[in-house]
Amino acid sequence: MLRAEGISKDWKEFHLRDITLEVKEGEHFIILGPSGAGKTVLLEIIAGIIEPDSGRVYLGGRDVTDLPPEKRGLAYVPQNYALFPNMSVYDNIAFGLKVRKVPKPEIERKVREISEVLKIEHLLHRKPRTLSGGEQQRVALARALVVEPPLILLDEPFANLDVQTRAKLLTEMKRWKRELGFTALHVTHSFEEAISLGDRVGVMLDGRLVQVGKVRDVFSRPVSEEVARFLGFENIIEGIAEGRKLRVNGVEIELPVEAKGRVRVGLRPEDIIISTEPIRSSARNEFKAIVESIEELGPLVRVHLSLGDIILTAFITRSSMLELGIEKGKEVYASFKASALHVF
Amino acid sequence: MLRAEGISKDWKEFHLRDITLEVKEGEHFIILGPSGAGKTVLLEIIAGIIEPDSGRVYLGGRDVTDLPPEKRGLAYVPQNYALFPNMSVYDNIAFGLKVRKVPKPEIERKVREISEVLKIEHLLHRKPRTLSGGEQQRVALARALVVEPPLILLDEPFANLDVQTRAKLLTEMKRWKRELGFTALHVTHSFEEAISLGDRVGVMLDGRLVQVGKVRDVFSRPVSEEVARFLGFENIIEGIAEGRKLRVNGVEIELPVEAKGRVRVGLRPEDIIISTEPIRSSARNEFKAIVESIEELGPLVRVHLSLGDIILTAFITRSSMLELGIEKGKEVYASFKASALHVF
Amino acid sequence: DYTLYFFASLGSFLIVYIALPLVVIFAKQLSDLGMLVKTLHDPYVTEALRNSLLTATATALIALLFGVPLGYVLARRDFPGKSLVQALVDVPIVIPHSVVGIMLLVTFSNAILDSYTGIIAAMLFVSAPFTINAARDGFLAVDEKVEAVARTLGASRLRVFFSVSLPIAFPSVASGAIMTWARAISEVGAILIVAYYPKTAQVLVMEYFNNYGLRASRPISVILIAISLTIFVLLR
Amino acid sequence: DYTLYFFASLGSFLIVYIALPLVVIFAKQLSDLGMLVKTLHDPYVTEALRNSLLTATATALIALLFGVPLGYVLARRDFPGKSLVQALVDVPIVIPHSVVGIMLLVTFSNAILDSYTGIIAAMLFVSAPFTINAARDGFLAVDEKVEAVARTLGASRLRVFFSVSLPIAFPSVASGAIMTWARAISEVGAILIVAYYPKTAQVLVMEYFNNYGLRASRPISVILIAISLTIFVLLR
Repeated sequence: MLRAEGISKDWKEFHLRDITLEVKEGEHFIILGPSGAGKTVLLEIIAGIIEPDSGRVYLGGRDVTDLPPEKRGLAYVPQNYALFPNMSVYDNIAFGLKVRKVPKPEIERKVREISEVLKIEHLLHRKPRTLSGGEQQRVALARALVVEPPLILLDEPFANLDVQTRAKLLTEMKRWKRELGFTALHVTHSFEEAISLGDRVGVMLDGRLVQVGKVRDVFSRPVSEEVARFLGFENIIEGIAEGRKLRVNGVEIELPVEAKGRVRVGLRPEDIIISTEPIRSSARNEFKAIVESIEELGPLVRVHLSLGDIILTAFITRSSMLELGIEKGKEVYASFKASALHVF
Repeated sequence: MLRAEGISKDWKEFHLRDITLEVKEGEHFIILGPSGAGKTVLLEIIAGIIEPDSGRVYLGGRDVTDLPPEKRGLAYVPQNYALFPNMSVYDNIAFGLKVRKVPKPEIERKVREISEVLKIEHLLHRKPRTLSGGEQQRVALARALVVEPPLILLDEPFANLDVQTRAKLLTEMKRWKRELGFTALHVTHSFEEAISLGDRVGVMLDGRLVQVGKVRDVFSRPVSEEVARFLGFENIIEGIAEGRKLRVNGVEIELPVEAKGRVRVGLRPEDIIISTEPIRSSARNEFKAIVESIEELGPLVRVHLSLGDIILTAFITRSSMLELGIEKGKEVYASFKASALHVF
Repeated sequence: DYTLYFFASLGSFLIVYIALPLVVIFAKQLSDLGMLVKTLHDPYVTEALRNSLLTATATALIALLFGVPLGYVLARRDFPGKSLVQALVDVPIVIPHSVVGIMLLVTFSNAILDSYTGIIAAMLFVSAPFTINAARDGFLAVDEKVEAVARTLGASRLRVFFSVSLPIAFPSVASGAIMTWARAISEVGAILIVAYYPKTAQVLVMEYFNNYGLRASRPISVILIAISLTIFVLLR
Repeated sequence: DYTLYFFASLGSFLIVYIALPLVVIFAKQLSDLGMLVKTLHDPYVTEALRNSLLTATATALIALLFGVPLGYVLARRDFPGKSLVQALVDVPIVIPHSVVGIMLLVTFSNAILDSYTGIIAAMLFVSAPFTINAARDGFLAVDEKVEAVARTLGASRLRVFFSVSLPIAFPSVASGAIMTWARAISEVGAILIVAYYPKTAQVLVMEYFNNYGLRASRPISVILIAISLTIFVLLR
């Protein structure tokens, strides 16, 4: 369906580097990455809005790299939906059909049909600015889908919605996909969208596509340290392994598997338990540590601990912080199970 | 030192309601509340920048309600620091002394002194816009403290700093307090600042000061449901208690203490454990629940669960969400210890 | 707050200085309605008013035709020399009006002397910047994503311009055109040099003043003020 | 992208239309340097230039004195009728220049007729809005927290104005004053009516044109353009 080959682009602060990906007919392909990874730039290159510095875009086998957006026939739903503020919802949806010179009764029929599927029949006479975020998103999707594009490009389609609307639209999106059977390339920073919608996922970091695969595969087997970090292994510890022991600057850590030589292990901050008294338990790695700094993230607190030369990041809840009286300089115990370690 | 009596004010979207508080000589008093609670408006009323609709402000026993700011002699450090962009750091700090017609050599001496304490001697010739956030904060404090005010008003002094700078300045603030011995009224939304700096804390919600006391007392004994919610008890369940059982719409919850009649209990989202299989354990309340919606908060995920008519909010980490495959509509088990319940 | 009151009283001098002449001229004319009626029946006056309205309108239309595309290009594209072009657009505001007339005559000589073309040439030079700048600001405020989406839906850039960009920027473009119209009809100095004939109302005011004195020129002034203020209120 | 090229070629008409007369008048004068030198020694011309520069400068100073406090009040206070005041400030832009002269004469009659006062009165009416609006925008951009902090440190509002607000807003106020100066020296229509004498350079351009033709008025024009463009470049 879509094939992008070796796309590179420097654009403002974004730098895409040699991106190659393929989206198959009927697939929902998710590009997952933090904001600033260059996801939107990639979508706009595929849509034809931005020209790549190098690389080719193929659509159904045809090289479309040099075609302007209006000749590609892809549908694009940007993050802010970009509805036409000067037109009614009906005219927004009908726009692509009018441009294609579809006869009027046919336009009328198609707009009605898609509006029924997306449940926006009652909004057709309204102006976009009077719509809620969720309604705008539905209209933007209708406008894109009504022209029956071979591929629809979705840029963070759920990012501007409140929790309830988001949850509802995520579920409905699955139904629409069944009913309308479109192919989608969907970029997002949300793990939730990747899990609920993605057939395959590509992890994009710093302008490079670093891992592509089935959603669960990617999450359980990150190919590199940076993917692991992105997926939540904030602590990467490097040391010399010998059997089930890892030695790091005099500290000895128990590993879940046998290893030998220089290895790196990943550890999620939420798998570290902080206590003021040592917890005696044979199954745990336990170390004395000093609180270096504290960072409040809403209900969660990120605590940076120093174990000699090793700096560990741990999450605790704000209430635990209060109860344990954790503040900068305090001595605490940090413990984690050997099984929480991920050896690369 | 400072007494505010029955302050009320409607100002833009903020509504202060009958606020009474007292700050004692040498005390560091923290007003803790979410953004939008009206904390800044209260500070500006005390500083004399905004007039209250009703209520009086006393400073050292003298009624200053009708005095303009320049006659009150308080020092104010707003959240953005508000350094004078047209003056050097030296002139910024010297401003209050020049206005007071302090002789030049005396000004010079005092500016040097305070700059030494705050470690900004090397910045004195610089313009404010060339300073980092942490440096700006120090200059703003120096400018306020150099006039030796009876009381210094601090508005979210650490909110615009990065984690490292913040941690460093928090520690230094304690030293400055010891060396300079000032009295401070400090508003913030940060629990961390309240714990590390506050002698006493007042919780401000929706324009009202709802609880005042020593920091640890307030955190461990919230006086009302709304304070409890603010302090992290997101789940408040109402039911009929009988001994150690609480009955809520047919669901039976085990309580940590005996109670009778209609009671409400609070439960922190992080104390709810979600699992896909039941965890057999006599010490826990365990219920089947349906996932209603999911809200990603960075590394943490807030999950809304329905247990029949009861909606519970639970926190799990993003990695647990991935591992358990939690998505909207999934059936899971929610469990929590009786001891995690706080009976009001 | 004494400082603010002091400032307000200083500032009110200018407010009064602007408002007073407006009030006085209307008030004096009210006590001399006969002259106003007479003036409205003076064929010289009606002819001159017609000339003023026609030339100002023609100027605004020409400014729209060329200024709107220019504003669009300035809003959408970076090119070498862009800042020079931007500066050039604002130059007419600072050049003395009589000098504008001389410049135009030196450049176009008899092609514009004493003709409608000349009046419009003078008006266009001093007033086109309003349309260009307003159009540019209007197009800058149009979300480029909206244009991009319209193109992915199959519309060419020209079609997107007419069906999306221009309708969205319309209020800004329209207010720029009205300002151009108002600035055009307010011009005297350049027109005096380039085209004393055909007579425009703003030049006729001066001629009546020179030939018949203040009382004769006042009614035409009142009519022109009324027209200008109506346009101004429309604009707000 | 053909549409943009098409738009650019349409738009370049206006750019050329503004740039061409500037280039042509300088080019023609270069081939007639003798006349330029002669003009610079013409006592009428130097006297008129002196008058123009002096009156425009006086106008800018008066506009500063009254316009800056007004701008501050408009930026800091809400009061009933504020929007009317704001509108009034912009009215002079839309009134025909000859009509401005008539209005001022009707209101102040002999007090301003044919005097320096009259020139300044006409200039002030048409150019004060630039200072007022620029000062208002400048003060709006001054963080009120900064003023509030200065007051808590013991400074009165007046002292805060002079030691904090005005220095911060200075670039904006200064550019407003320069625009006022440029607009003042560009005025012709109103001055022709209110004060033909004492002769200003922009009026002299017109007189030389009427009496001696284009060649005689061109050198003064070139000098005035040079002054205006210098000011304009300073402003950017």
